[in-house]
Amino acid sequence: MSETTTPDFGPALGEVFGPAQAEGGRDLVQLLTPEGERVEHPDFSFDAGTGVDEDETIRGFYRDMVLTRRIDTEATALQRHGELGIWAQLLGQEAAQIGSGRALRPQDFVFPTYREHGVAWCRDIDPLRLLGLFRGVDQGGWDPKDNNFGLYTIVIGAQTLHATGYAMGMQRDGVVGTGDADRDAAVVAYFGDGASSQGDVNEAFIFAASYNAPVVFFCQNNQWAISEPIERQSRIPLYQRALGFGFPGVRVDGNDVLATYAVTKAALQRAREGQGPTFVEAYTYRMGAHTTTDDPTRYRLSEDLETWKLKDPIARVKAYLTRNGLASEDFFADVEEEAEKLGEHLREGCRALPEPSPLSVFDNVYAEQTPELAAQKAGFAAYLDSFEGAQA
Amino acid sequence: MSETTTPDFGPALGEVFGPAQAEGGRDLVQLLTPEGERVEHPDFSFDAGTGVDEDETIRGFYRDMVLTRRIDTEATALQRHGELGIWAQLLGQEAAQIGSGRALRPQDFVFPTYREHGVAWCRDIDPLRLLGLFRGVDQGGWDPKDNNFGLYTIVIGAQTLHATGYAMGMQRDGVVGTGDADRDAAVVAYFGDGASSQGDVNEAFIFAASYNAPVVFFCQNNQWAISEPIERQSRIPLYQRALGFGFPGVRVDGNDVLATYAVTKAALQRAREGQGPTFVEAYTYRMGAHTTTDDPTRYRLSEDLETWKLKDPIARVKAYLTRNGLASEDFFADVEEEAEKLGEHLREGCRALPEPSPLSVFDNVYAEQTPELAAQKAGFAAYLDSFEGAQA
Amino acid sequence: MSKITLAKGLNAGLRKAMEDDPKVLVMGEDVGKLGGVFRITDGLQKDFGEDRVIDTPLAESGILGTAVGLAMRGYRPVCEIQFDGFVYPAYDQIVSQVAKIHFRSQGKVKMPIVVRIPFGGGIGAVEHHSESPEAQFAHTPGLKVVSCSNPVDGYWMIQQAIACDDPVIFLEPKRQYHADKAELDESVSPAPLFSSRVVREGSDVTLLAYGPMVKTCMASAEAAAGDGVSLEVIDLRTLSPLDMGPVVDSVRKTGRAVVVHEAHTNLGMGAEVAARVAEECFYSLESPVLRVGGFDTPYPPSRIEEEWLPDLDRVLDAVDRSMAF
Amino acid sequence: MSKITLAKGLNAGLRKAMEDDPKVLVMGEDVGKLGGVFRITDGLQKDFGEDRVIDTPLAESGILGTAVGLAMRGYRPVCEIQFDGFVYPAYDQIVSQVAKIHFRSQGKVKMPIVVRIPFGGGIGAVEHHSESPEAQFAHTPGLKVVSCSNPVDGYWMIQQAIACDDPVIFLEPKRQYHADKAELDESVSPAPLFSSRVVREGSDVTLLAYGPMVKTCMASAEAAAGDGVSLEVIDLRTLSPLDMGPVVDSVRKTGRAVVVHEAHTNLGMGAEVAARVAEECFYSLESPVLRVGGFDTPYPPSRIEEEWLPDLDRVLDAVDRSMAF
Ligand SMILES: Cc1ncc(C[n+]2csc(CCOP(=O)(O)OP(=O)(O)O)c2C)c(N)n1
Ligand SMILES: Cc1ncc(C[n+]2csc(CCOP(=O)(O)OP(=O)(O)O)c2C)c(N)n1
Ligand SMILES: [Mg+2]
Ligand SMILES: [Mg+2]
Repeated sequence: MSETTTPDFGPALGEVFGPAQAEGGRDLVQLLTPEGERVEHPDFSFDAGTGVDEDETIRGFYRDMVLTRRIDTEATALQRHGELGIWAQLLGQEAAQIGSGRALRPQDFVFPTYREHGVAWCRDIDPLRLLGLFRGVDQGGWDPKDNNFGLYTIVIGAQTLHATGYAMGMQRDGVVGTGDADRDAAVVAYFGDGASSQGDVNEAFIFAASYNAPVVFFCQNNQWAISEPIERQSRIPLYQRALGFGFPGVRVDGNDVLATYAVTKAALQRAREGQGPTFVEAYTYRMGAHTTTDDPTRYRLSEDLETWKLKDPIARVKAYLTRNGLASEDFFADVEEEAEKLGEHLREGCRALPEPSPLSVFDNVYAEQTPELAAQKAGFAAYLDSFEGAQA
Repeated sequence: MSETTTPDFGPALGEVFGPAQAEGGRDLVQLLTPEGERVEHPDFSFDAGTGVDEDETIRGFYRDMVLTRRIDTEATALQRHGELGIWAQLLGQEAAQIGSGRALRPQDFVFPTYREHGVAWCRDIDPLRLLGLFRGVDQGGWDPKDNNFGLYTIVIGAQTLHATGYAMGMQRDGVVGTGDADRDAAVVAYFGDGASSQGDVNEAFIFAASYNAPVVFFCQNNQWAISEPIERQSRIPLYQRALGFGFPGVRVDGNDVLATYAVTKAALQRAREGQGPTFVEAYTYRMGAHTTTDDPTRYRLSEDLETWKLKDPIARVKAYLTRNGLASEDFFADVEEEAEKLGEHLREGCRALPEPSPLSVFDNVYAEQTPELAAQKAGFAAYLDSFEGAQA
Repeated sequence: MSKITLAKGLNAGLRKAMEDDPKVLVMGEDVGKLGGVFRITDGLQKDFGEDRVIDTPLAESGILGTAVGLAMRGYRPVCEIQFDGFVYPAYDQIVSQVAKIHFRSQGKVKMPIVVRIPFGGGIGAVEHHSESPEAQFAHTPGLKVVSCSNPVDGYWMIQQAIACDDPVIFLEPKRQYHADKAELDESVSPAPLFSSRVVREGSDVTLLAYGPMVKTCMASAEAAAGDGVSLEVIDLRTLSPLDMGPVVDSVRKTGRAVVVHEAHTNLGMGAEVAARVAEECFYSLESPVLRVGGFDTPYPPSRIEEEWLPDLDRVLDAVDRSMAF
Repeated sequence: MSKITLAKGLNAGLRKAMEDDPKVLVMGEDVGKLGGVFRITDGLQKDFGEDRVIDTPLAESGILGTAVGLAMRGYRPVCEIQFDGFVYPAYDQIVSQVAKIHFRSQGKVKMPIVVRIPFGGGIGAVEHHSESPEAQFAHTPGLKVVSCSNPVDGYWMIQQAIACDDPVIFLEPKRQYHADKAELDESVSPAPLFSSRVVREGSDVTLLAYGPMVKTCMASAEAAAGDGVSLEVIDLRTLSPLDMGPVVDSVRKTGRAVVVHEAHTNLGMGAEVAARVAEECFYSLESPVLRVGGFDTPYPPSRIEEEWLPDLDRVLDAVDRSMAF
C-alpha cells in the first residue's frame, strides 16, 4: 500500500531544517552589527529609558563587558595556577549576559546556571564570591535574597523550575501586572542550549504557560553542550521551542549587547505586566573550553572559532563608540585600569578566601539540627582532637 | 520606565489562546461528520488501500468499535461484580483506537498506556488477557513480541521514550526507508493529554527529532487527566506542541474513525519512509470515569457529556452505513450476536483466569536468578509448608 | 471530642495549618476540585481558593521543582504525590535540590517543603500503587522522613511537618486512610514530631514498626499475649532522624528485637535499625535483630499481595525464631 | 601482558564487548568524539560508528528510556551517566521500568542494560560530582549492582555485565581511573561477576569494602600489620546480590568486621552487611559490625573532602574500637 503519497503535515521539514542554526537564521534580532554599525529592527529598538543618556549607557555596557571578561580570564589563570579546582568560562558570552543582566530591575529575580558571571556582576555580586564554589571552599557564597540572584545550579535545567515556582510566588504576592513599575517584578531563568533537552526545562515551560507565570526563559545558545553541537539537541532554531508551549520565542544576536538588552527588557516588561512567559534565545558562541578541564580541539574546528572571533561582543561596541566619537581615549584607559584593579582584587582575594572547617559540614544540613547529626559531629570532633593530642 | 510598549513577539497570545480547545479548533481533520456524512479534507482522504473494498473496511471498523465497546462495558460490569480490582474505561475513544490501530501493519510496533483496549483488539490480543492486570493476577499477560504490542504502562509517559528507543532500533536494523512496504516499519506511542506535561514525553520528542526516528506520537486528547481539564496542561492545541520540536503535528477528530485511520496511516507512512516523527492529536472525549474508582460528577458538568454524546464514534458510522445502504439489518444483528458471545467469553474467562502462586513472585525478578532470592524463596516455601503441616 | 479516620485527621490537619499560616500552599495532581484521589485535600480548594490549593500539570518533577521556587519566595508548599510509585520522576529535584539547598546556601535558604506520599500496599491496586520508598529518602541527608500510623498522629504530625523549616517526606499508610477511627482530643498536646513512641509495653521481644505495620504488630502482640509471650511494640514515627532512645531502652530490657516493614528487606529501614541496635545494645542482645519485610522482589500482582506483605503470622514466626536463638 | 589503568581496562573491555557482539551499543552524553569526559569510550565511535556509539541529547531519563526500547528491540545498550549526581533524572526509568520490565512481562522481556556510573569523590570536583548512589539501586529488586576496584576487574567485569541478561548498575571509582596500573593477563579467566573476593588474608578483623575504598582498606591493613594487627580485606565487588559466603567465612574466623564505604553511613551498604553478618554470625561476633562511611551530610566542598571521606586513620580507628569491644 506504499502508493500512499504523504499529505501536507504543515511546515515541510526542509523549511524547518533550513534556518536551523545557519547564521542565526532569518529571524535573528540585531541592533549592532559586528562592524559596530547600529541597524534598525521592525520590532525591537534600543531604548536606554527616559531621561537616561544613551551613550552613557552604552559606555556602561562596554565597561561591564570588559570587566566581566577580565573576571573570566583572571579566574581561568587562577585555575591554571591551582588556586581553583575548575572554572566555567564565559568568554564570548559577555553581551548575552550584560545585555540581559542590565535589563533587570532590582525587584526582579535571577536563577543562573554555573556560567552567569556577567549577570552576577550586574547584580552587584562581588566576583570574589563566585570563586568560592570553583575553589571548593563553599557551594555558593552569597545570599540569594541580598541581590535577588540565586545560587549557581549545576544540575542541568533544575533551576528553570525553581524560577517558574518563584514567579508563581510573585503572582501570589500581587507584584505582577499592578501597573506600578517599581513594584511589578519578574524572574529570569538562565540555561543553555543543551539544557533545552532536559525534561525539567520543558516542564518549566508547561508550568509557566499553564499559570502564565512572569518568567523569562533566557537560553544562551552557545552552540555547544560540552562536545555536542546544538544540532544534537534541536533541528530547528531553539527559540521556536516556545511556540510548542503557547508563548512567544525570539532569537537575538547574543553577541550584540544592545539587541540583547532591548529584547530582554521587552520580555521582562511583558512578564511584569502579567502577559506571561517568553523564551529568549541568545544566539552566541562559547569561545573558550566548556570548562578549564575540557579540550575542545577534540571535537570542534578552529575555523569556527575564527569566524566567531569576528563577531566579538566587545570589539563591536568599542568600534561603535570610537567611530562615533562617543568615548575618549581616557575612557578606555580608565576601564583598562579598573580591570587591572579588579584582577588584583581577584588574585589576592582568592588566596585569602577562608578555608572551611571539616566540622562545618554538619552545621547546615538542617535548619533544625538533629540529635543524630549533633552526635556525629561531636564524635568526629573528638576523633580529630585525638590527633591534636597525639601531636601535642 | 513602563512607557516601554511591548513589541511583537510573533503569535499574539489572543490568537494562541483562541482555538485552544474550542470545538477542536479550526484545524480539526474530519472525514465523517457526527451526522454520518462523508466530507472532504484538502490534505487527508480515506483510502482503504488498492484492491480493498472500502465499504467492507468501514463495516469492519464498525464491528471493531462495537466489539471494543462491549469489552469495555463487560469489563466495567466485571469490576462492579468484584471480579476486577479496577478498570480503565475507553468509552468514547473507540474511533481513536480502532482508526489508528487498523492503520498499523504487522511489522509496526505499539507502545500503549493502560487504556488502549481497542488497539489491543486490532493487534489480535485476546481481550481476556487484558483483564489479568486489572484483576490482579498478573501485570500484563501477553508477550510483546507475539503481536508487536507492548505491555500496558502505568507510569505516565514512560512508554513514549521506550517507543522512541525501539524506533531507533528499527533504524539500526535497516527496516526504515528501504521502500519495501512489507519491510519498512514504524512505532506508535500512545499517550494522553495529561501525559503531554511529563518530562519523559517531551524528552521523547527531543530524541525522536534528533535521530529522526520512525515514531508516531499518538495522543488521545480526551479532555481530561482524571479531574484536570486539558487547559491545565496546555493553553494551545496540543498538536502544535510538535512545532516546538521540529516535526509535524496534526489534530484529527478522534471520534471519526475514517479521519483517524487516514491521518495515522499517513503519519506511519512518513515514519516508515524515513521522514521521521509525527504528532497526531486525536481530539476525543472520555465519556466514562477515569477508572471505575473515579467519580467525575465531582469535577465536570453533565452538559459536556451530553454534547459529546452527539458525537458518538459508533453512531455516526452506523448512520453512514444505513443511510447509504452499505450494511444490512443482518450485518448489524450479526455484530450484536458476536458482541454477546464476546461478553460471555469475558465473563466466563475472567473468573477462570489462573491465580498466581505466592511463590511465583520470586521467579522472574531476574533472567538469571540470584542465590539470595532462591534462598528467600526456599525459606518462604518452607514457611508456607509449616502451615500445611499445621492443618494436616 | 470526635472520632476521626486517618483521612479526616490529615484533612483537618491540613486545614488547620492553612488557617494558621497564609503561606501554606497545597499543590499536586487532582488536589483541587477532586480533593485528591484519596480525598485528603477535600474541600480545601473551595475554602482557600485556587491560589493556595493548586492543581498542577501532570509532572512530578515540575511539582517539586516549582515548590522549591515557591519556598524560596517564602511559601510553605505541601506537595501531594498521588501514589508512592510516582514520586520517582521527582526524585532528582528531591535529593539534589530540596535536600541540598539549605546546605548549599550555608543555611541562608530554607526549604520548608512537605512531600505527602500515600504509601504501602494492601489495597488491591495495580503496579506502582503500593510501593514503600522510605529508605531511598532516609538515606539522603537534608531530608527528614516521618510516617504516621493512626488518625490522631496524622492530624498532629502533618501540622508539625508543615511547621518544620526542613523538608519533610511525609509517608501516609494509604491502607489506613479509611480503616479505623480514633478519638481526637485537641486539648492533649502532641509528642514532638521526631520522636518514637512505645505503643504497647512488653518484656520478651521488642517489635519495631511504623506506618501500616504498627497495626499488624499490635495485633501480633495481642495474639502473642494469648500464648503468654509479652511483646513490646514501638511506633518509630520518625525514620530520619531515627529516635533510638526508646528503641535502645526497650531492647536493653527485652534483649530481642524484630523490625517490621513493607519495604523490601534488603537495605530497608530494618537494616539500619538492626545495625544500630547491634552496635548500641551488643551485650544486651540475646539474639540478632531479625527483620520481617517485603520480599526482595517487585511488589506483586494484588491477588497475592496479602501473602507477600508481612502479616501477623510472619511477625510471630520471627518472634519465635528470635526467642529460639 | 600489558600494564593498564582502570580507564584503559574499561575502555578495552567495552571495545572487546562491542567486537564480540554487534548488538552492544554505547550511549550517553559526550561519549562519541570526546570519548566521554573521562575518556572511557575513547576511540569507540571512530571504530564502531555513530550508530553504535551514540551521543545523546542532554537528558538522562531520555537515555535510559530509549535504552529500554533498544533493549526490547534486541540491543544491549551500555549507558554512560556522566557523573554519579546526574543519574537521578533517570531514577524513575531505572527503578520503575528497567528494574521491573522482566518481572512485569513474566520473563518474556529481558533488559540487558548496563548503566555505567563514575562514582565517589576525592577528585576535587564541585557539587553533584562525587556522590555514591549504590544503596539507592541495591534496594531495588530487579537491578544488579556491582563495583570494580582495579584495572583488571574493570576489564573483565564490564564485559561480564554487558553479557548479563539482567540490568546491571556498574559503579566505577572515578578516583581510580588513572591512578594505578596493573598487569592484565588475558589468559587468566576472571572470577564470576557476582562474587566477592578475599584480597588480603588476616586473622584479627575483617574489612569489607568495594570500589574506591578497597585501596584504602589495603593500605590500612598494611599499616596495621606494622603494629602487629592482622586484617583480612574482602572486595565485595557485587553489592546486589551480595555474595555473603566469603564474608561469613571470614567473620566466623576473625569474629570482628568493619564495613567501609564513601556513601552516607545511614542506610548505606554497611547497614545491610552489618544486619546480615549479625544474623549469620551471631555467636562468632566478638564485637558489633562497625561502619566507616561518609557522614550523614551532603558531600562537602572539595577543600574538606579528604577529611570527610573515610581514610586509613578512620578505618584503623574503627579497627581499634572493634578490637577494644
Ligand atoms: C543533569 C545533568 N547532566 C549532565 C551534567 C554534566 N554537564 C555539565 S554542563 C553540561 C553541558 C551543558 O550544556 P549547555 O546546557 O549548552 O550549557 P553550557 O555549558 O553550554 O553553558 C553537561 C552535560 C549536568 N551538570 N547535569
Ligand atoms: C508519573 C505518574 N503520575 C501520576 C499517575 C497517576 N495517574 C494515572 S492516570 C492519570 C491521568 C492521565 O491523564 P491522561 O494522560 O490524559 O490519560 P487518560 O487517563 O486521560 O487516558 C494520573 C495522574 C501516574 N500513573 N503516573
Ligand atoms: Mg551550550
Ligand atoms: Mg486524558
